[in-house]
Formats: sequence, C-alpha cells, structure tokens
Amino acid sequence: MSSSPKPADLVTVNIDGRDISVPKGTNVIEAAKQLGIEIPHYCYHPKLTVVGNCRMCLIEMGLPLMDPATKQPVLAAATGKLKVNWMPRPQIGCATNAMPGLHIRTSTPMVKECREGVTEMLLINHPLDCPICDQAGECKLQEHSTEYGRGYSRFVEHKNVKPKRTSLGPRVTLDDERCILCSRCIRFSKEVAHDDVLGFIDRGSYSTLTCYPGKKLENNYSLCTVDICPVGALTSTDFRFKMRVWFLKQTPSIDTESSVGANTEVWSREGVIYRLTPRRNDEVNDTWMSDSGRMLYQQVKSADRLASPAINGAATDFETALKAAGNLLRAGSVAVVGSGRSSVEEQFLTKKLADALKVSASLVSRVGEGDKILISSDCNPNVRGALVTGLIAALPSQKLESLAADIDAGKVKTILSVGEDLVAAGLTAAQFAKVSVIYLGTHANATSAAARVVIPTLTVFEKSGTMVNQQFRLQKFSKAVPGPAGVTDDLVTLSNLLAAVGGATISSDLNTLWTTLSAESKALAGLSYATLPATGKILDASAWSALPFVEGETLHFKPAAVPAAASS
Amino acid sequence: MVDKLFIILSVVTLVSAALVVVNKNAVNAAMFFMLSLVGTAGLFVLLNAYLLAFVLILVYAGAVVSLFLFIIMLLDTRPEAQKSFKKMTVAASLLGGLLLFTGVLSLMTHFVPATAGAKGHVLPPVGASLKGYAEQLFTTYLLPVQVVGFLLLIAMLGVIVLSKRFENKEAAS
Amino acid sequence: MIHAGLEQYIFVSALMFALGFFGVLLRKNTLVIYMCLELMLVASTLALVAFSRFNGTMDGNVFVFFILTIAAAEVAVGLAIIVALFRQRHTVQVEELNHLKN
Amino acid sequence: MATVTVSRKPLSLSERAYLPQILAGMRITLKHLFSPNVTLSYPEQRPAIPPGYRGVPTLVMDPHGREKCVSCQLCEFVCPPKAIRITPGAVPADQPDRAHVEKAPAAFDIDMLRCIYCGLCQEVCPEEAIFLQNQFSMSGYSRDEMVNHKDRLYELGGTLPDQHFKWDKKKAAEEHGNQH
Amino acid sequence: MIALWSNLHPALQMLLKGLAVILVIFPIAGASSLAERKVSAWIQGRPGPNRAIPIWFAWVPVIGPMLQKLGVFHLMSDGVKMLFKEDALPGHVNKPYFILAPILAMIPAFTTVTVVPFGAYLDAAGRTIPLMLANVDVGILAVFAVGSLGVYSLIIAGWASNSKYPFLGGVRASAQLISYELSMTLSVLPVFLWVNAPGTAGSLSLARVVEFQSQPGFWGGTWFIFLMPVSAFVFLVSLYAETNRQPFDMAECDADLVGGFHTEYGAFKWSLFFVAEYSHMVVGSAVFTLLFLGGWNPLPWVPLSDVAVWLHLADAPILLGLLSIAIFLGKVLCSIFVFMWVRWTIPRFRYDQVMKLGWQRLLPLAIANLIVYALIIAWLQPKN
Repeated sequence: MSSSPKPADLVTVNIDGRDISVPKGTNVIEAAKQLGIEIPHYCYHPKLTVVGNCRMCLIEMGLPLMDPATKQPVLAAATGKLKVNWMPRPQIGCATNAMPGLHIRTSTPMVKECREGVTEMLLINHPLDCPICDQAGECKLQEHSTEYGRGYSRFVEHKNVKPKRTSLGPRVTLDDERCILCSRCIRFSKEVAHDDVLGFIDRGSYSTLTCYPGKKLENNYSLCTVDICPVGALTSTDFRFKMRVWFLKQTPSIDTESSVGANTEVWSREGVIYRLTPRRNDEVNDTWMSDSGRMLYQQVKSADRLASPAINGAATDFETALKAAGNLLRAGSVAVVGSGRSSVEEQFLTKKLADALKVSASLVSRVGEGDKILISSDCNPNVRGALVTGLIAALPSQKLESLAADIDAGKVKTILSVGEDLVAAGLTAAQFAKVSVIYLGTHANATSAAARVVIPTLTVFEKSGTMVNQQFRLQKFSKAVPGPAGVTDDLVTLSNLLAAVGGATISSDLNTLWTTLSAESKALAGLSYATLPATGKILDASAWSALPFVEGETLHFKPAAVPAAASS
Repeated sequence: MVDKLFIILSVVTLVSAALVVVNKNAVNAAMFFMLSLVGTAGLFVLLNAYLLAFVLILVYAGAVVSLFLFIIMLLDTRPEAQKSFKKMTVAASLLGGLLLFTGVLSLMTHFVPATAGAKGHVLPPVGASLKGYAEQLFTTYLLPVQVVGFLLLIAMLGVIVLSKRFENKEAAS
Repeated sequence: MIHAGLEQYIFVSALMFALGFFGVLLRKNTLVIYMCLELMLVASTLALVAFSRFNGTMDGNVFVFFILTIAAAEVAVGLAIIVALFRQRHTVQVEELNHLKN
Repeated sequence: MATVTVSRKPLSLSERAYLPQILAGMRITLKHLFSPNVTLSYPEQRPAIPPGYRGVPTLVMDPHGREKCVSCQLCEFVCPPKAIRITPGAVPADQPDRAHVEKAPAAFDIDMLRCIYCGLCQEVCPEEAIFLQNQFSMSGYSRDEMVNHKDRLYELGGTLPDQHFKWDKKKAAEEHGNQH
Repeated sequence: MIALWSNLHPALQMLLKGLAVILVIFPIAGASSLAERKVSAWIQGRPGPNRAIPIWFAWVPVIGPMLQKLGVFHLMSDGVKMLFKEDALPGHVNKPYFILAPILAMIPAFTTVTVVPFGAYLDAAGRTIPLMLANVDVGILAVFAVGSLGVYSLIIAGWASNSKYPFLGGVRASAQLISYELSMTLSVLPVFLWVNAPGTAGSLSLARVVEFQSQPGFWGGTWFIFLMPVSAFVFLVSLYAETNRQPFDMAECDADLVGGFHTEYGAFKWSLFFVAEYSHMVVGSAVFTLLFLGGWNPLPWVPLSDVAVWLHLADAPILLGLLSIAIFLGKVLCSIFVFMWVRWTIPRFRYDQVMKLGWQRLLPLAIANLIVYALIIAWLQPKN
C-alpha cells in the first residue's frame, strides 16, 4: 500500500485548519499523524487491511462547497476562504482517504462526544483489571480511556463474563474479557502469517475470539498478534506476569537467526532481558518478527554459557588465557575459522588476525529452511559482512573440508575458532587430537570442551556492532545488557590477540575501529557507526552480485537470478 | 628549706628566661616567659612579698602574657619562617649581655648593706602586711600614684587611638 | 649549700636582666623583643623586692607597684603599635622594617 | 518581591534594662522545674499513634486472610528512593478462592534503609494492599536485616477489616454473572 | 584524734589536707555535671538520665530504683566511658600544647582552693577558727591571680588544635576573660574596703570577710549581698563570664563554633576540660558564698557561734567543723544550681554584646559602685 508516489499523486488535504500534501490514497489517520495530530484508533493498523470496526477514529469531514453553475468552489464573502460543506455525520478516519480539497476536523465537540461514546461502549464489558494486566502501560484502551474517555462509569449492570485464560496456542494466551473485537489478530493471521486460524464466534456482546475448531495459533509469527493487540487480550505466555513494561528499557537490536536481519527492540531491566519485540522497518520486516527470534534472548542466561576463560578446561583469568592463546598463535601453522554470526567489526579484526598470521580464514555456512516471510534459508546473519570486510572472498561451504585435509596433512597445528563449533562443522575427534584449538564463543559445546584455550565472548545483546543482511543492508545493534562478570568483549579479545601476534594495533573502541574499517573497506567507505541510521543503510553490492547466495524469497527481498539451489 | 626553694625557683626562673630568649617559636617563648614569671613570683614569696607575688601573677601572667599570646596568635607568626641566628649576632649579643651583667652585678653588689646577708640576722617582716603598702602608697608616694594613674589613662587612650581603624581615610587613599 | 642572701637574689636578678638584654639584641621578632624587655623589667622588680626585704624598708616593694603599672601600660601601647605595624607591613620581623634605610 | 517593612514596637524601659526580663524568664524556668515531665519513657511507654500516621510500609491481607497485593508494581514504580522490589508471579490455579486473581507477588522486598516513608506506595496502590502503619522504629544489625521480605511485611501488616472484596465480586460475576 | 593529726609531719599534713580537698572538689564537679543534666532536663520537662544501674544494685528495694531515677549511676558510667574511650590525638595538632592544655585547665581550679576557707570551728577560747589550707593575708588576690591563669588552658587549647573553630574559641576566651576580670576585681573592692575600714587590721583574707559577716548585731550579721547588692550582682555576672558559663560561653559556643576551644578534644582530655569548668564553678561559687552569702553562717544574723551554743557543739570542734562544712557546701551547691538555672534560662549573648556588656555596662557600674561605697565609708568614718 505504500508504493512510492510520484509527485503528481500528491493531494492537499486540510486537517484542523492546516494544509498538508500527502500521496493520494493515504488515509486520514496517517495524514494527521504527519501533522502531529493523533486520531485514536484500535482496529486500524498501517500494515493490515482496513476494516473500520472499532469506530474510535471518527472524525468530521467536509468537501469544498461547489457552485452548481460554475463547478467552482465557493469562497466565503467575509473571509475570502473556501466554503466547506461539512457532512452532518462523523466518518471513520481509517477508511477515509485523501482526496483533493478534503477537510477534516478532529477536535470538534461532536468528535469528542463520539470518542467518549465509543470508549464507554468498549468499557462496558471490559474487566478493568489493569493491575494484573500485562498490557498496562502500552495499552491503547488504557491510553485512549484516559485521553478521550468520560472519566466515570454509568454502568450498573453485571459485566459479561468470558474465559480469562484461554490458551490459543503454545505461546499465546487469550483473555476474552479484555478483547474489544478489533480483529487485528485475525487479519494478521490471514494476511501476513498466511495461517488463517482465528475468528469471532457468537453475536453481540457475546462475541468471542477463538481458533477454528481443531486448530491452534501456533505459527512462527503468533506472537505478532500479541504485539498488535491494542488491549491486553492476547498476551505472550512467555512474558505473562513477568514484568511491567514501564520498567523496561528499550534497546535497538537485530534478529540474528537468519540473514533477513529483522529489526528488533530488546526490553531489559537492570541487566535482565524480558522480551524482544519487532522494531518497525518498512524495508526489512515491517512491524513483524518471528517467534523463534523472540526466544533468542534466553541464550543470555542459559546454563551452558561460558563464564570464564579456561586453559585445558581449567578456569583461569583473561590475561593468562590471552597469553596462552598468543603463544599458540605465534608458534605458527595456524588456521583461522571465522563466523557468519560475528559482527562486521569482529570479522574485520578476525581478518586482520588472519593477515598477521599470513593465513586465509574460512567460514562455515548454515542453510536452513526459509519461510518466505522473515526467515531466509541462510541461517548466518552476517555472511555478507565477511565479504564486505574481506574476511572471505567466496561463499563458504557447510563443512570445513579443506581445513580437515590440512590437519590430516599436518599443515595445521593450531585452530583459532571465532564462535564456530568445529565439531558441528565436520572435524572428527581424530583431527581434533592433532591440533590445539583456541575457541572464542558464548556457549559450551563440543569444541569448547575439547579446546586448549577457551575465551568466552558476548552475545549479540551484550555488545554493540553492525551486521549486513541479505539485502546488503548494514544495520546496527546496540548493547542492551552488560555481559556476565568475567567475560570480555569480543573486540577487546580480538584486538589483544592481534597485538599478541604482532599485528597492527587496532582499537577495540567501536567508533575508533570504524575509522579504520571505513578506510580499508571499499563498500563501507564514508560510513561510521555513530551516524548509521536506525533503519540501516544499503551497501554497494555490485562486487558480489555474481555469487550464488543461499537465499529464498522473504517479505522485502527477492533473490537475484542466480538459482538458490545451485551451490553446495 | 628556704634555701632549697630559692635554688629551685631561681633555676626555674633563669632557665625559662633563657628559653624565652632562644626559643624560635613565639608561643613557646611566651609560655616560658610565663613560667619565668611564676618562678619570680615564687622568689617574691620567699622574700615575704606575698602581695607582690600575686599582683605579679595577676598583672603579668594573667594579663600581659595572655595579651602577648593573643597577639602572637592573631598575627600568626610562623616559627619556621624564622631564620637561624647569625653567628656574629649571637656573639655580639652575648658579649653585650655579659658586659651588662657584670656591670649591673658590680653596681648592685656595691650597695649591699653589710648586715643584709649575715646569718642569724633577723630581718624585719616588711612586705608581708598589706597595711604597709597602703600607708606608703597613700602618704609618701601619693604623687607617683597619681602620675602612674594618669599614665595608665593616657596609655588606654593611646591604645584606643592606635587600634582604631581609620577606614574612611584608608578608603579615600 | 647556697644561703639565700641579698647577693644571691641580686645575682639572679642581674642574670635575668642580662638575659633579657641578650634577647633584645639577639632576636628579630618584635614580639619576642618585647617579651625580653618585660623580662628585664621583672628582673629589676626582683632586685627591688630583694633590696626592700633585706634593707627592711617598704620603698622597694612599693616601687614594684609602679613598675608593674608602667609595664602594663607599656605592653598595652606597645602591642597596639605592633598590631598597627603588622597591619601596615604584614610582618613583625625587625629586619624587614627597614623602610627608613633606603 | 515587595518588601514589607515590619514596624517594631519600641522597647519599654524594663525590656531595655533586660534584668527584669531575665528574672521573669528565670521564674518561668523555675516553674517548669517543678512541673511534671512532658516526655515519654520511650521503650516502656509508647506514644499514641495518630490516625494517618506514616510508619513502616506493610502489606495487608483482606478479612479472609488472603493477600491483596496483585504485584501490579505501581508502588515499585512510584517509589522515589526505589526501596520496593517486587518479583511478580502467577497465582496457582489450584487455589479456588484466589485463582481468579491470577497474579500475586512471588517476592516483595522493601529496603527500609532506603524507604523515606513518603507514603506514595500507599497512595498509588490500586488494591489497597500496602499501608504505612503504626510501626515506626526499625532497627537491625545488618543491611540484610533491614530489608523487609514478603512474609515479614504481611506479619507487620496483619489483616485490615475493609470490606471491598473487589476480586470476590469479580469471582461472583464469573460464577453468576452474564455467563455465556 | 586531733593529737594524732598534730603529730604528723607538717608536709604530710598539708598533703593530706590538699588531697582531701581535691577528693571533695572532684566529686562535686562530677556530681555537678550530672546535676546539670538533671536540672536541664527538669527545666525542659524531661526526666533526664535515669537508666543506668549496676546489676548488683538493682536488687536494693527502694533506694536502688530511686537512685536509678536520679541518674546517679550515669555519673559512674560516664566516668568509666571517658576513661576507656579511645583518646584520639588529631594529626594536625601541636602535640605538647594540645596535651598540656587540659592539664593547665585543672591547675587554677585546684590551686585556688588552698586559700578558700570551707568551714570553721570554735577553739577552746571560743574564737572562730576557719578551716582552710593556707590562711594567707592576700586570699582574694590569690584567687584572682591564680584564677586568671585559667585563660591559658583555653588559649593554648584553641591554638594547639590548629583548626579554625578552636582558634576562634581560644581568641574569644582570652578577650572575654581579660575583660571581665576587671569588673570582677572592682566589684569585690567595696567589700574589702568595708571590711578593712580604718581602724581594723587590714587583710584580704576570705576568712576575714566571713568573720565580718558573723558579728553580732544587725549591721554586723548582715550578709554583704544585702549590704552591697550591686557588687554582688556585678561579681556574679563576671563570675559567669569568667567560668565560661552561659550566657557567656563564647569559648565553646556550640551554635557557631561547634565546640569552641575543645572541638578537637575527646575522651579523657575533654573530660578534664569538663571537670575543670565545674571545678571553676565550685570555686567561684565558694568565693561568692564567702564574700556575699555569709560563708558558713547558716542564716543572716545567725552566726555559726550561736548555733554552736544552741546545739552545745562548742566543745566538739570536729562535729561543729563538719556542720559548718555542710552549711557552706549547701550554699555552694545552691549557688551552683543558680548557675544551671541561669544557663537553661538565658540564651547566649552575641560576642559583641558580651564585649559591650563587659566594658560599657559592668565596668562603669563597678567603678560607680566602688566610688559610692568609698564615699559611704568615708562618710561613716568620723562617727566611729
């Protein structure tokens, strides 16, 4: 619906006495938003179809009075302004589209009365259990009742009683009493998730949201219904009763489960992440994200998190581990395994490390199943970052065959793995026995168990950096929570290792690092971390356009002509 | 008994007098000055002049030295700011002191009456009774008393004038 | 054993007087010089009292009164002068009070 | 700002002489010397706490002995010195008289070293579950001791005889209301 | 017993007497500190200290709780606390003088006691013999002379503390003490003029003043407070200033100088200052009692000798002595109570007010008073 309009398509509408030019077809709510005027609404959602069933966005609308004879607008004699022919009844803003000469009034007594009436009607059967409602604080009904409601109740009868704790699916809980029947969730399931499972049953005040018989709301985007629910009817079973939203700090971040790089918001309080929600980016993920991506925060506090540096499995301090790793690296015959999950900056430092050791780095490719919405086939969020920084020249394979061959041939004595599980990447136990592994990673796995030196690193929520998604869009993520005690930032570790093997001294400070980065990488020239916009920036990808990326179609991405299945 | 006390008191007096002279810290000097005065007062007592002993303490120790201390503290003269004495100065001063000492001593011993130091000589109990002072002061020495009283008055006026800040004049200049 | 006769008192008195004089010559701090002057006065009172005692007359004792009175007046005026001086010159060291010299 | 010049009454002769005033003052103090004490021997005698007194914040139970707090965390939010710390939790479904409340604090800590007795928590509480009551002296040997946990807060708070039963009305509505 | 006493070596006698006086002064000073707390409490409508009681004493039925209520044991616990507290010595002080100051504070208090008579008995001839350590001719002068040395402890303490508040306290103390000494001395002069009126043997002894107040007849038995109220008043006010008591406690004025000269002091050294202040009060009250309140005479116009006759104690010198001491102590304690009463009534003066009062009010008053009494004496003289 937001097709880029040509200038000719702009029309001028007048809202509360002020003129604004908007693309033709923009509805009044969006147009008013551009003027800073809020028109309250529940059922309308910019990314969903308009149904107009909540009636909250009622406005007064009028068109210029036309002289039937001349077909020209009539000017008022006294003021010389257009005479407006106001409609006697209010119209809904969401379904009123901009047209030439449209006049809108959003603050007349009639509009006010309409809003009061609608609010009162919605509150008739609303349980008013805000103290125990998870939506409180970000609830549209709460906000609009305060802003536009009447302030007192005239209702003396018993309220309707509906089920309070219906489980719609594995991740979504429904409180029917709070539902205002806006149908956003129904439309979302049908239009975006393509999983039509929700609908209303019964009539009048008995209307109830429910799943179709025998079905459940269990698609991978079910939690988006919780996000778009304007009231506390749909709640996340995971987040339910965990924390009030007003305590939570929001930090912009990126979904790292696939190369789509959906923009997210990390909600944390005092170093604890409580939930992830999508962050609107109309070029990447609109206002959606997958349920699987929302669960990624759990890795931060997981039990198998690496907590302290270790040498041969014995815990030690950072300096000692760094020294041991430096000694191993300086001994020579090193292989460097980078990761498509590392940030651009880490990959850059990894590349510098490989250069200093005079070896080339390898990467491991992960291929999953794309769902054509927000999960692509490439499960590495930042393979293109490795290309941009020059860590790799060609696309990686899924197994480290050449590395395995080198080990067998005795050419490699030490492997530095930056966050990559080498066992999963195909190295056998016999090959492991021949080499010393330096493992930089967040969680314990087979590689960390067998590694000579383990230096724990931070998860994406605990550090800042950038990643390049499938569109070659450079996007940044910020540190939401501090890392566990005793865990050093990846950039610090890498720059220390780089210094240990005699490479150039590169600061681990993000902004300083970026001056080097933008100077050395052609695709990143002229960019800096601080000035990168929140919605990211498309990089010049012409150098890699011929590469056979493992990608399927997603919401805002169509793969190039190269067939996806050609590789591997 | 009296002799022993005399020795003790005169040693205290002289040693503290010497310390007044050589002590670099003005506060210390004042304190030793007071000690010296107490010793002198003790000697006065040995000489039967109880009244004078207490008047000495009252006037000197009670008022004069505390005034000295007051001024020293107000002016805050730091002991470390003082340089060590020059050798020549010390020698010259010592010489001067010795000359004076011999001169004064010889002069005063010249007038010692023959009976004064004699053992067993019963001295008239002068100085012990208050009446004696009163009679002397208000008969023979009436004029000096008046003069001294007048002197005190003038000194008081002088101090008031001296310590008054002439703020207007200073501000004008 | 020294017998405390007039000579002994005079000796003490003269020594004290000389010490005071020595101090006056030696010291640079006007306040201490002042104290040494007082020391000399006290020494003279000691001599007077001793004379009075051993001569059996009251005159010496009465003179002490005058000396004390004058000493008190002198201290008051002298200290006032020192304070006034200090306000002007910000020092009480005699060496530094040499403006007439130049 | 306008300056108000207060005219002072000129002092009378006896006031200027000061001595009669001193004697009058001494007469007053002497009178007080023999008048009875106005103080309390504190630990033995306790002051009568006036209504509305803001003592130690406590959690109260309703007349049926059920906890009223639903861990809405508004007190935690409003608390100026951040003395309140709540860990929300769900009410287990197997408690028939309380399950309809759904939510209750799993932990509720008030750090009395931080508390400033402002009473905002009481004011903000939508459930009337937190009250600043009569208790006014808190002491302990360690910092930990000065943190009131949930059980201690309920012990201090006791039961209040208010008859709101907000959630019971809700339960009744659930059971007998416009069931559909 | 008297014989036994007389057989002792004179030096030992003096030592024992001195020790006895100190042993009396010290507890009185200590008790005064407790009394101060109690009096202040009562005036302010509080019970005051009433907690401490030793476990072994708590069992005594009536007396135990009563003494506890009076706070008697707080005296002991305070003393023990002061002794065993850490005696911190601040790093920035001038150590010798800092330690010297509290000791200096004690010396005048204990030295003046030697010339203060504290009782009397009748000897075999029926003469009243005062009880005192040294009956010197210059009694009052000795008190003033030694008392004037008290200022040193304040100055030295203030200066040695090497910090602003104590220094200001010391400076104030020295100025104030010197100022009020004048009025005090001048206020006493009429008394001695009266006592030593021409024709009588001259003496500045305090015992002589009491003797004068215990003569038979109306004028003979009149206490000087009735005879010379202005003198008594000026003396009393100056006494408050000299002992640094409120409303004249400029030296330790806690409102603007924290603790004044003893801000830096703590524990035992501080308590020495404290005891010294009360000792000064005791001695000052004693002098006031002797000069203006008839010493050990129980009532105006009722001399001790009359009481001895009524009670048949003329030939029991020890009992009579004890009785006279009791009477004298009673008066002293009353006077100390007035000290406290005034302290808890009158607010502290401002420093300039203190100076103004001393130089512009009390001193002229004392001088005028002296002149008036000198004239009266001169006028009365020819008739005798």
